[in-house]
Amino acid sequence: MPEKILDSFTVKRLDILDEKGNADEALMPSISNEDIRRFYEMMLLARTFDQRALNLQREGRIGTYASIFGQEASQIGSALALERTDWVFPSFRENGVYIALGHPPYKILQYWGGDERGLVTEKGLNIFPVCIPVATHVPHAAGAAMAVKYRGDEAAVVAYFGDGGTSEGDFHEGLNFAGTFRLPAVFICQNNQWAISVPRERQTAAGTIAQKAIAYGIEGIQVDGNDIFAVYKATRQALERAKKGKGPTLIECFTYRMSDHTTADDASRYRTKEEVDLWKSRDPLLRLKLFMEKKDLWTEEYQKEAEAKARSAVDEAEKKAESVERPDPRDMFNYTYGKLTQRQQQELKDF
Amino acid sequence: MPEKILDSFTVKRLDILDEKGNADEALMPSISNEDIRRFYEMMLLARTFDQRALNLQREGRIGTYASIFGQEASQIGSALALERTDWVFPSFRENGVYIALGHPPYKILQYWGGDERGLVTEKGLNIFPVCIPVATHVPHAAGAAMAVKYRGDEAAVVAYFGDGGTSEGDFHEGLNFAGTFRLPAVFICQNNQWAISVPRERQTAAGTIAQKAIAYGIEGIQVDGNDIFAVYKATRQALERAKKGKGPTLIECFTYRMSDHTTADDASRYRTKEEVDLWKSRDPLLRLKLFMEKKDLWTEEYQKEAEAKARSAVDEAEKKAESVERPDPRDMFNYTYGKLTQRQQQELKDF
Amino acid sequence: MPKLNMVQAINLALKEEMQRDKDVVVLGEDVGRDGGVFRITEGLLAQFGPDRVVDTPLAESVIVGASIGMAVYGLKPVAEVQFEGFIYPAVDQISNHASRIRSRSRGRHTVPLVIRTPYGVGIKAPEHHSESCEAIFCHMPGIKVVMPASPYYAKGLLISSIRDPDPVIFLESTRLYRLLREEVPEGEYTVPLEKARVVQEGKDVTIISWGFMLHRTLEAVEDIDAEVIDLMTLNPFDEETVYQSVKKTGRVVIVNEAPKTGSFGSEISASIAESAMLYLKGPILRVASCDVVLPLPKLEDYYAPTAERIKKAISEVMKY
Amino acid sequence: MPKLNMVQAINLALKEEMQRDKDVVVLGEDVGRDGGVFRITEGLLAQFGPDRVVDTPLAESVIVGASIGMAVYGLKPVAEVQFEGFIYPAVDQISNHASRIRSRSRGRHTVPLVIRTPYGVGIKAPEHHSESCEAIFCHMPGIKVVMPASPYYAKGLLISSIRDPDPVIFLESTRLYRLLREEVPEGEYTVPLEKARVVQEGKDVTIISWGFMLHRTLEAVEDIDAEVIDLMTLNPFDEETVYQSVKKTGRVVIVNEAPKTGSFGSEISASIAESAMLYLKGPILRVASCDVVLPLPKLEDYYAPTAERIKKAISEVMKY
Ligand SMILES: Cc1ncc(C[n+]2csc(CCOP(=O)(O)OP(=O)(O)O)c2C)c(N)n1
Ligand SMILES: Cc1ncc(C[n+]2csc(CCOP(=O)(O)OP(=O)(O)O)c2C)c(N)n1
Ligand SMILES: [Mg+2]
Ligand SMILES: [Mg+2]
Repeated sequence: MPEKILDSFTVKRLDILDEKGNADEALMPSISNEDIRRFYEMMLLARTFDQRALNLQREGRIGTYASIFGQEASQIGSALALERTDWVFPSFRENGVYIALGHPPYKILQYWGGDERGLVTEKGLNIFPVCIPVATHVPHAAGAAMAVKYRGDEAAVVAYFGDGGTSEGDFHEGLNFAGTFRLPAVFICQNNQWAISVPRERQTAAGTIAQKAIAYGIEGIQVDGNDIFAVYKATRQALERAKKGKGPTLIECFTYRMSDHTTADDASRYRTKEEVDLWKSRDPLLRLKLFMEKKDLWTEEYQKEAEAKARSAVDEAEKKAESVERPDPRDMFNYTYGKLTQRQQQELKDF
Repeated sequence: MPEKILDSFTVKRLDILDEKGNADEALMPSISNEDIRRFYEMMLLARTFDQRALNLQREGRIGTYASIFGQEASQIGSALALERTDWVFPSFRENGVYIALGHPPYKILQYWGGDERGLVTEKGLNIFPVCIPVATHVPHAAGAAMAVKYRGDEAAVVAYFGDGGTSEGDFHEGLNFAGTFRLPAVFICQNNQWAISVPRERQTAAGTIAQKAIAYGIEGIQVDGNDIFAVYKATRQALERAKKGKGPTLIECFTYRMSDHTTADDASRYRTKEEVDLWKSRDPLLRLKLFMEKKDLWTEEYQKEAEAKARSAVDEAEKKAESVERPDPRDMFNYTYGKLTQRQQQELKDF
Repeated sequence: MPKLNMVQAINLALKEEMQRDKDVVVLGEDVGRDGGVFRITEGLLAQFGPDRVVDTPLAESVIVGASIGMAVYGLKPVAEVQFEGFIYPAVDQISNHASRIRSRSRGRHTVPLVIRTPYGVGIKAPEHHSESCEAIFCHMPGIKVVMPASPYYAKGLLISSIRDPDPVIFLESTRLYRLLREEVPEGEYTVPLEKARVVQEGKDVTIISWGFMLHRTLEAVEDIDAEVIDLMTLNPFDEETVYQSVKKTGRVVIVNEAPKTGSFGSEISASIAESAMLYLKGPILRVASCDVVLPLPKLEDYYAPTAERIKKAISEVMKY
Repeated sequence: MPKLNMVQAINLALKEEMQRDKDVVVLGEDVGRDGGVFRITEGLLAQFGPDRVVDTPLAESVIVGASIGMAVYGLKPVAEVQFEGFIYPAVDQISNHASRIRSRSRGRHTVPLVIRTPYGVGIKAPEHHSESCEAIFCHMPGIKVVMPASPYYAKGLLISSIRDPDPVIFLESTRLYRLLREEVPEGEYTVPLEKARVVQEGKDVTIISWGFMLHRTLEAVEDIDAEVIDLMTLNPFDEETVYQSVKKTGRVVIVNEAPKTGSFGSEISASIAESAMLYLKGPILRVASCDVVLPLPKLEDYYAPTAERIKKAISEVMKY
């Protein structure tokens, strides 16, 4: 190769907790035992919620639903790394993030039941409404990060999206914008290996999603997305960098979508049982449980208690979601603009 | 750095002919003396045409015009590497490419004079119409390359765009598509350091445009864009790779826009004379002239003859462009659809 | 003759056209292995292989943009956009390119492209899955817009669209996909573009509609001597058929699923007000969705025209 | 009072609003150092610095998308899209997000955003530099569309747009930028959105127009007792003012620069045909651009409405 080398790059990967529950102590972030239990219980809650939501959909009590089964570590590990001042821009698959940040689970059911009010977060909880058009919220996150910087606020902005989302123009424009202005943003790609029926390798010829950071002159890293410690650590580091003015980071959480794409999908049409089984052994909850067991943080009894707690939270969410009064049809008029237009007044009159 | 390294990449740069006219013989592509003269004469023709077009604009005889001054090596070097079966997708600044490929210069004037017919290439010359919306033709090139592959044709597809164009979503989507399907496409970015008033460094935090190839898992290279040999060689290699099924290449031609952005622009508002002067010394024609002089391919007399030839070709183009009869207003109806609609028939009646 | 639903009819049209002409290729998100999220392309991958039934990366602008490149090169791509709510990223390619290349190249290049996409309310899908934004594309000279209302017409219109030398946006109501079955001949037949059809003759009022709303209209007119027109091709639309009917009945109701302001119903109304005004007995009424942000499923039923609302408009115009 | 052209009036509005409210920031391609390709933002960078006058990368979707994020965070961004022909990549952000966030969050989040962009024919610019596609945005509930016709109104409407809590598309005719000067007060004044103005009263015919076409209209009505309405805000438009005038004159001509089919003129016509039909003496005529692909400058003059074509339409309706 006779040409000059202008620059060189590497793509890094972070693994801390392996499938057998062994953690690399050198890499382990400092997390109290209490927090480790919190991580575990939150993943359990997310999974319990998710299974319930799938059931409710099957019974026709909510609409189409996108499961997070298998992605709990990616969602909970990253969400629990955030601070209250940070802003979050989710895609449609961040139910675990919502739960971890304290959005009441009944509202999540309300949203998937077809009611906008489920998206309304309490004041001080800055989660942008669910984004269904893939990757279109990445520019919003870049813009919010620009506002954070402009105001000089102590905050960072986090956007979540999938491997498929990285093919969209908005992913590119958003990351390039954030890179150009060194914005305090963290872009978390949950590479769950599939975009509906399209496998990761058919989404892009790049070997990793993380290397796409190179195109924007920003930090990029791949982490084991089923390893909650790795996800947590990478997110903390990225948030720190963001808040110190060191610019954005792209984190690829290498994980797997254990469920169908949504309840409207049938994944058996396009992927093998062997593949799914392989990933079952990499389960994020299982490996944290094994780790905790070794550390004497886990007992059968503890498990039962934790499950009961999760179940009762989800029971309550379900009950509450179903008891919410139906939305007022006039709300669709009331919230289109700040005030009703001449025409809307007429339409309401004829309503 | 405790994390594992998953992969590593380099960004290469190709320089062959330096500013003093010295060529690196080890890197020099095999080009006959005749061809070297052809390269030079074509650049001279392109520059002569360009200066004339600027004059015609000043005199109000054509409309807004985008100059190629300074980018002749990038345009001529790459265009002359193409074969007749290849397809070309230009942006709005590829007048040199058009000329090198044999599109009659009068038609280029006709187009910039506001007449669609200037875009009509002869059968067998496959240049897609000028693309003004930045980077939107990159997907077209990807699609044409997919058609080439589907048909099994012996051809490649080349798209030209600027450094600014790499920020657009369509650049990203097009390159990712081409990479995913390993399409026979070559993407030539003329990084002329400016997108109107925005300097390259404010367009992206990436150190080079070439490294953006890494995001798509495709080949990328930076070449000295004022070095016609380097441009030619890199384009040949990329075309070969494309035709051998080895997938697309992104070539960054590192060059400079010596003129204003277009005749509607005043570059002195946003850049320094020093910068322009620095690039003057890197002139692509000058260095080829010096090279040819050393090889006894250039004399004062030769220069005069070449200039005279170029001038007369441009004179002829100007005359022809001005003698073309005005377009028929009905053409705007005739070419909107394959046949007139009911409404258009009515509108034509009232015309 | 087999009775097919719209999914099957469209699938059949694609299959037959692909058999007939190897330049016809299908591309889009999940159209291959998965057979499309509505199974419209089911079986095509197995029959025609991955070079002709292409699962693309998730990127609508390049799906349409690449299709333009393919079409100019000589193929006849049929691109699928997964839902009409996701076509907006491709609006630039449609408006600035697909529509203009014939004109900009004075016929040297053409874009024989079909973009299929499901639209509309009725299946209580998540947000952005129920759009009906056809009006936007009807305002782009160079683009044709086709909206079939039943399996038979869907097949015939799709075949015509594929064979048309210009770009066609082909909009399929998700609600209609499996709502009704109809006799659909196997083998080649076409339904011409740019022609409306009189679904039922009548003399009291002309009702113009298309797609799913045609069925709401038909529900609404059971007791009325209404002339019902299925527009089928919206742009360019069949002015003659519309005006003839209006001249006969003197009363007009237009029903469309889009929010009223700026909808294509407004164009039809304005065209009538311009060209057949003197035959009108009363106002031209539009029944459309409310001028509000498309609600989530819980309020969906309040948003779009119902048979009741159509009936109300009819009784209103019948006063004149 | 200083006489300003529209460039200066808009510049002044931006300057004053930025002085008044530090949440107002300007972003777009070449808006900083270069002061915008039409010099609309001239001097702002020097006065307010690069954090408030932001030269962005060349990418319209993120210009609008990032502005949405900024607006939701609490700023009041004024984004510039360099020409309306380049707004299409941002249509997705406008339609799927800017317009819907208030509704989707039930008022928890709002998008106080202005998108300014130059539109229209008249300066013989290259391709894609002469669009007039306002109709597309008028079909997006949640979006407001404003099109000023003179310097005074441009300033007052822009200030109102910046202060409006909802997203506004603010369309500036390139032809008008330097065509006329008008007295424009310094300091704060607003022209309310959603209100049309009667530019000249008359009793024979109502002519409704906006932007540059208002001036062609005014040329055309010199010898006629016409009531001329400048719509100013297209969506939501001032139905009351329009219907009142129609009820008075009984005759209507609508003039707009977009190609006729699906243009916003069609909406106005349809609204009148629905709500004021009984007052009409004859057809509602639309004078619009031809339904063709926007031609290059050599044919531009044949494309858009001229005073002659407007006059012809007026004499046509005056027959009734
Ligand atoms: C712009 C757009 N195009 C298409 C869709 C339909 N769609 C919904 S999710 C999805 C796949 C997303 O894949 P990925 O980004 O990997 O996220 P995942 O679903 O795996 O979490 C598709 C195609 C959409 N929602 N938005
Ligand atoms: C989508 C789009 N946005 C904006 C413009 C206006 N514009 C024309 S050229 C240009 C800069 C292009 O810069 P670059 O891509 O570097 O190409 P160069 O002009 O330097 O050749 C801009 C902003 C456009 N033509 N298209
Ligand atoms: Mg995925
Ligand atoms: Mg440039």
